Amino acid sequence: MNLIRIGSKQAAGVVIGPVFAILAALVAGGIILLIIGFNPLKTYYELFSLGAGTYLGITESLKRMAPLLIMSAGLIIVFKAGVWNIGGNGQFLIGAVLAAGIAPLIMDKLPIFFYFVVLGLLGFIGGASWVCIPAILKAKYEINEIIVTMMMDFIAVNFTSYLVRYPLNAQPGLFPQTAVLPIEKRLPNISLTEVHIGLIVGLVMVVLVHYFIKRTALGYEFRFAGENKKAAIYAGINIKKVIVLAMLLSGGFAGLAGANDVLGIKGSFQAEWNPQYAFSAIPLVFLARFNGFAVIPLAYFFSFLSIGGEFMSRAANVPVFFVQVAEALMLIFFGVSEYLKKRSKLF
Amino acid sequence: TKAPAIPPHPGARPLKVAVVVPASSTDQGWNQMGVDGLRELKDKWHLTIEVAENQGYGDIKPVLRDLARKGFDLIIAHASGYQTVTPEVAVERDVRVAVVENPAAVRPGLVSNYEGEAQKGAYLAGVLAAKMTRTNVVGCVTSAEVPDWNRMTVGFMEGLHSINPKINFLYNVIGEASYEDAIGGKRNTEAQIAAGADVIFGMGDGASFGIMKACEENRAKDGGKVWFIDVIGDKTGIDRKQILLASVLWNFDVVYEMMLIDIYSDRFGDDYRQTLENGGIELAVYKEIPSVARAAMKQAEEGIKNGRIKVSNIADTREMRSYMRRLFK
Amino acid sequence: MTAGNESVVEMRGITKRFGEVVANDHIDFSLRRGDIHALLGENGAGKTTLMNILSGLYHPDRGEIFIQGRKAKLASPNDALALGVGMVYQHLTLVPTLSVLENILLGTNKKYYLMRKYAEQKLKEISRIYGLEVDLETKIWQLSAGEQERVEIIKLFYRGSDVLILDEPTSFLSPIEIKGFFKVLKNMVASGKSVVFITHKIEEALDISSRITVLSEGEKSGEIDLDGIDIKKEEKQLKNRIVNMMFKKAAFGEGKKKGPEKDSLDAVLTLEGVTATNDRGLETLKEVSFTVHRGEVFGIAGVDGYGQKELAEVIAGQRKVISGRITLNKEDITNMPVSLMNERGIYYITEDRITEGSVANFSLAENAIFRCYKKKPYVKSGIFLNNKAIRDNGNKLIRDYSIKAQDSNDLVKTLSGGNIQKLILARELSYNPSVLVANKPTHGLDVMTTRYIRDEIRARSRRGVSVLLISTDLDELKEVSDRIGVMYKGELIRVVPGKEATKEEIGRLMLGIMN
Amino acid sequence: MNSIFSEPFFTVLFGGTLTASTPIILAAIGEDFVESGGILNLGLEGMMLLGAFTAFIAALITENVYIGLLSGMAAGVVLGLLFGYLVIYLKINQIVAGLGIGLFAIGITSLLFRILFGAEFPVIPDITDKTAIPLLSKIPYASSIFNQHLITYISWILLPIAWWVLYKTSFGLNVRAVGENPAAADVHGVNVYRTRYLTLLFEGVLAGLGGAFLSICDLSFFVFHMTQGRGFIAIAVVMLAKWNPAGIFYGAFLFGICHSLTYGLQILGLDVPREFILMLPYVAVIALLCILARNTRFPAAFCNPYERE
Ligand SMILES: Nc1ncnc2c1ncn2[C@@H]1O[C@H](COP(=O)(O)OP(=O)(O)OP(=O)(O)O)[C@@H](O)[C@H]1O
Ligand SMILES: Nc1ncnc2c1ncn2[C@@H]1O[C@H](COP(=O)(O)OP(=O)(O)OP(=O)(O)O)[C@@H](O)[C@H]1O
Ligand SMILES: [Mg+2]
Ligand SMILES: [Mg+2]
Repeated sequence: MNLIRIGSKQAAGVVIGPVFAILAALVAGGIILLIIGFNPLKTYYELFSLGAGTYLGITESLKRMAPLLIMSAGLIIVFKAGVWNIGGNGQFLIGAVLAAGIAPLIMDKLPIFFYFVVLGLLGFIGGASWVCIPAILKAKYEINEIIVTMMMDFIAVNFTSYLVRYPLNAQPGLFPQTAVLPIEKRLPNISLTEVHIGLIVGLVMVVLVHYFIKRTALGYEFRFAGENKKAAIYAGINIKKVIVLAMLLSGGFAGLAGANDVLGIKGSFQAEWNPQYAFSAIPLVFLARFNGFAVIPLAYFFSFLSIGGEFMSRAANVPVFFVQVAEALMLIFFGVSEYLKKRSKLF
Repeated sequence: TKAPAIPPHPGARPLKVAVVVPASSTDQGWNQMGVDGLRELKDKWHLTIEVAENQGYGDIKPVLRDLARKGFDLIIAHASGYQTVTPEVAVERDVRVAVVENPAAVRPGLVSNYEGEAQKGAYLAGVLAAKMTRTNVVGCVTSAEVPDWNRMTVGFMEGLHSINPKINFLYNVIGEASYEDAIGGKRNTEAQIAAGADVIFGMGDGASFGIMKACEENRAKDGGKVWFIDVIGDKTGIDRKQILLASVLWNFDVVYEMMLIDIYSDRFGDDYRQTLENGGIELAVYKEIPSVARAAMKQAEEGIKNGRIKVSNIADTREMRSYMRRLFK
Repeated sequence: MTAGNESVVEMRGITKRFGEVVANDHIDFSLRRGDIHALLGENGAGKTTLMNILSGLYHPDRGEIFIQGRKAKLASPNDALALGVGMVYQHLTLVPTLSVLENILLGTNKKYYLMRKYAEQKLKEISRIYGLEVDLETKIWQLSAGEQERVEIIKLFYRGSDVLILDEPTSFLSPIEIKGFFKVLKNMVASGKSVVFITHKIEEALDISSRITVLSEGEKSGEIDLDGIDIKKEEKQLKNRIVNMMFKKAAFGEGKKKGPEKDSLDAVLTLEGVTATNDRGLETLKEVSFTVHRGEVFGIAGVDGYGQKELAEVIAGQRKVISGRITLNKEDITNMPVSLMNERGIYYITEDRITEGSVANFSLAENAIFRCYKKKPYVKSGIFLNNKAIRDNGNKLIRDYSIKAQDSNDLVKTLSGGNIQKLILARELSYNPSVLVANKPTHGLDVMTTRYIRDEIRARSRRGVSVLLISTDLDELKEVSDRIGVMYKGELIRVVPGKEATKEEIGRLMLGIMN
Repeated sequence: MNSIFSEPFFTVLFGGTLTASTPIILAAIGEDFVESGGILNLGLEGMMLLGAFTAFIAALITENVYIGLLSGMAAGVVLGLLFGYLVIYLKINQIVAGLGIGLFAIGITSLLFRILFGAEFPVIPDITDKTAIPLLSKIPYASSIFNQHLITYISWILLPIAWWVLYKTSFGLNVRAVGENPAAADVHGVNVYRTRYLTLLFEGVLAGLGGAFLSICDLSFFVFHMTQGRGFIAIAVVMLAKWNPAGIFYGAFLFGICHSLTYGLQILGLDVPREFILMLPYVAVIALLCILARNTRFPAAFCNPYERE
């Protein structure tokens, strides 16, 4: 109980600032809209009413949160340990393709619960396996993990493309993809909602990781190594172990997010599918200052923007590109609010 | 050859139709043609139209559900990548949808399929290319290996082969999903031209502009022009070097209109074809060509129409690749 | 002494707060031309803060600064440098990846391109005049702390500042070097420069300065003008006066009870022909052999950079041994990882408190569980940290060692240099080592804490702890050690009994003079 | 098929490699300075893209390549200074700001392009030409090396200059010091903020030029997000080069040559799934890192904003 209070108190501190950020970004976006000849009020009305004021908007945003939360959980670990895994997109794809490729083979053989657990684990293993090379190169030879994970991303795109075009191609002639899982072999919805249980997995993961980092001896090791490697060595911490473990965990979480999307959303792995959640999750984790609780509302907001923004662009007839501009402005003003918070202790 | 007038249907309200496309609706290619096809029908059918563009190949279910929520009578999911997800939403929300190239998904009243016999148009393009090449090297540059593109590649190869089995056929893929990679398109095309190609068959939305640019900038080995054969759209407006030889046009209004008619007559849920016969597919030739070429094309077109010439319909990459190896050793 | 009356620096009413801590409280400070002005005070008294303000690094909350009689607005160190005020900071400010020459050129090169030739020439001159040698092409990270200190000082000479501020410059220098360094300082003031000299060694202050200012708890507690005072005669009085000024408020935690006298001469730690390389890959430790017995303090003397650090590191498991053998109670512990060394009771106090000894962004409490976070009571059921126990432990160390901090949640980066050093000592001693390797444990500590630590080391040794004590302070070595080994260029050239050896004899040995 | 193994084919592969590596070299030189100064600019891609867009608009209006190039550089500078303001003055997390700037550039260029041109597809009349260097461009196999756009030659000349500036001048020393230990640089009188702003300004010029090269030299039109990840490749190249401008050429060239191989091998009819061919550049970089870049140290202050107190 006490733990939760502390976590949520910190989270509140981190979340109040964004109110400013949202307003500022809306104003800046509004100016752009005016310049290019659109009515900002109408645009924003549509954004909020459709994105947050309709059942559909809320439901879809909640679903979109799941991969962001799961991926963020891994990123909190790896960034805290001072390692830069920016190849989450590739690890996501590998986890997804592994789950999607194996699911049809086992779906009739396992009880549904174990089927999901096995596929989740496979996703995790897939993502983790994709990070093995960068992790070993980093731990053994201090080879820069930023480039290696980035390169592994490109390789993952091509590798998964190969898999679904050749060995895993379920129906030659259709768009290259793995076998489409029947609806009943996908993640069930949380009762009374249309949101699949991936959301709960995401929430649990990010909270667990929060306490893992803050409250466990291993978490202390990770933070220690991330803050000051030399001191960690001095204190007898096995840095290589920390690097490899942190990277494997983060890759695993990215892969789990992939399995989640296959089982919860897509039902299969398609060529050319690359949602690049890592590019949202990375700034999100920084904005949340690695606080698992703060990640949750931020992830919701990001999801709301991408879902509501798309709905809005059609309703208000604003080119959909404006959504990207708005997302960028949000990111930037979230950053600015961090600055103001430090400066004025306003929040 | 356009479709019949609106069937009389008193009291029927104007329909609401939406189209969902993966990239920008102004790409002068697949996406734009898919949207333009609907726009062409707007006035005639008093349609209410909505365009959802730039949807990528991610999760399009939220958009489909939003359109269903808004009460659209028909949602056209205009990308082969949407062909299995969209029917799921059709069932879930009880909304009419149309998908591309997935005839198995057809469900009366709910899901229609449409596809172009583009391989036949591409066959004619292949015949034209074989007749126009001076170097006997013909190139094909594509931005991805997806069913549409694969079909056209196969048709094009067969067309080439029918005229000259000894022709050198070059085939390049720009990259994974590099529909918009204009520079990649340019580089690949330049390399093909350097390898001797003087006719380039280019498939690739935004990337086509790069392919076209390479044809404009470079001379063939004999010092003459490099011809560019485009697909889906019509780029004559930007053809300032006069290298755009022809285009395999896809007129989607043809199939869209069939769907509208069927909605009115409660027969929606069918497999619709764009064919040479109904004008859904045509090879538009923009330049003066020698009469031998014209004759060969005419002969091929007739042959296709009367069934004497069979054009293979191959959508799968692996199959297409092995066929390519067999055809041009 | 050529102390004039004209003051080159006047600081009036300087006040500086960090959150709730008042680091400087209405301090007046003046420096006369040609003076060496010593600044003394206990750890955390506010010396560094005051001088950081003078060097333009910090901005005072209140107060005025006059330089050469003119009111100065110091927005950055650059402004102060432009007015002729240069500083060597307590925690050295060199760029580790750059060479010595590049570090010297940094900020001093006036042309667009780097004037290497010119600088080399000028530096040769400086080395000749002041007797400070250093290889210009070596990278900073390859140098020992003492050598780095030298680079900073050379740089200050190179720049030619009129006012030099030196924040504890002697803590890494050996007595011989200090002597030379003082000669240099005297030369400088003779040529009209002025120096502020921060130190914890009252003897040094009396030896060289013409004025002394003492700070305590952020306030100025006194100023002594030494002009016209016969220091030899009044040394004892002066010392007492200064100590009283320094600690007018502070009180140090009670020293530990002395244990029984040592009983036996069992060999505990033995090195046989140990050879190791430094970070540059050079063999800086050559065939070193010795034995430390139970309850013995084995001192190591030597000019900084002659292998003492590597020696400490190989024993502590921080550095690999190339050849040779290290045994602990007859067990071979050569190249054992740090954690296993710790299990066997070997603990190590590093000389590098900032980058190795502490984590700046961790709280004091988190810094205090470096090697024991996996042990009870800091961890519950082997997994979860016990925050209460961790905090309590931090607070206990704060109390026992009089660490100047609000509480154990304070981040270490807000502590003064000496207080960080105290924290590291407190932490390593709290593990109850059976073998303690201490590299310059008292550097940067005020006199009272230094006293306490030396007593503590003696006390522990009486209770059977074996200590390897590395220091550049010969008084410390003589006072605490049972035997003193002298290192010269990586070799242990002589071992002398601690009590009998004279400082002169050790000093000669440190220069490699064997007879 | 033998006719393919001809001199022109390899020449074009080679020439194409050089052309393709030009914008990467330019952006990488800029990023080299920025990273040496302790900042990671993930918005590099956005700078290039905005440069490409602005240069395109300016060139379309004026039909003058130089005005186009200058406008591209100016746009890069504006975005560079904006990024600088965010990360240097406001001290916003650099990853967040960089991704934000990149996303902003993608969004705003697409948005404006759509608003300005709708479904039109404007093309600039030919305003650039390749410049063949006399004599050199006549050498067989090398002809295409010396028949490039002027900007390509400039990018080559910039490499040694960048090396010289970084290692032999006060500014370069300041940059390296600021990236390694800004506190030390500060107390020695180096203006940390100004130095970092300057690196970003410099990067803005080069990245903007690189982007402009894409839209008005290599092509003559603008397509949505036409940089296609080249900014990220440039960042990888800088790390591969271990922040030494001399290494940038090799890194960019390696990428270029591997990309050329991806299409060269396809034309030569290499019979493996093309996915494996397309992986080549990335696999090559990892392999090279294993050989060349062990124990790479980042500038110690990498990604850390500098604050004095
Ligand atoms: N950046 C900072 N933030 C918060 N508190 C600080 C900061 N710097 C110094 N302090 C506090 O100000 C006080 C004075 O510190 P200062 O470094 O001036 O002491 P000092 O006299 O130099 O001590 P020492 O002899 O240990 O070096 C200390 O209590 C210290 O904790
Ligand atoms: N500031 C630096 N600049 C350049 N290279 C460095 C720097 N610091 C360390 N290195 C390189 O990294 C290597 C590892 O450095 P580190 O100080 O962690 O290990 P070490 O001192 O050799 O070993 P130990 O952990 O036993 O002290 C060094 O040997 C050196 O080659
Ligand atoms: Mg101090
Ligand atoms: Mg070391």
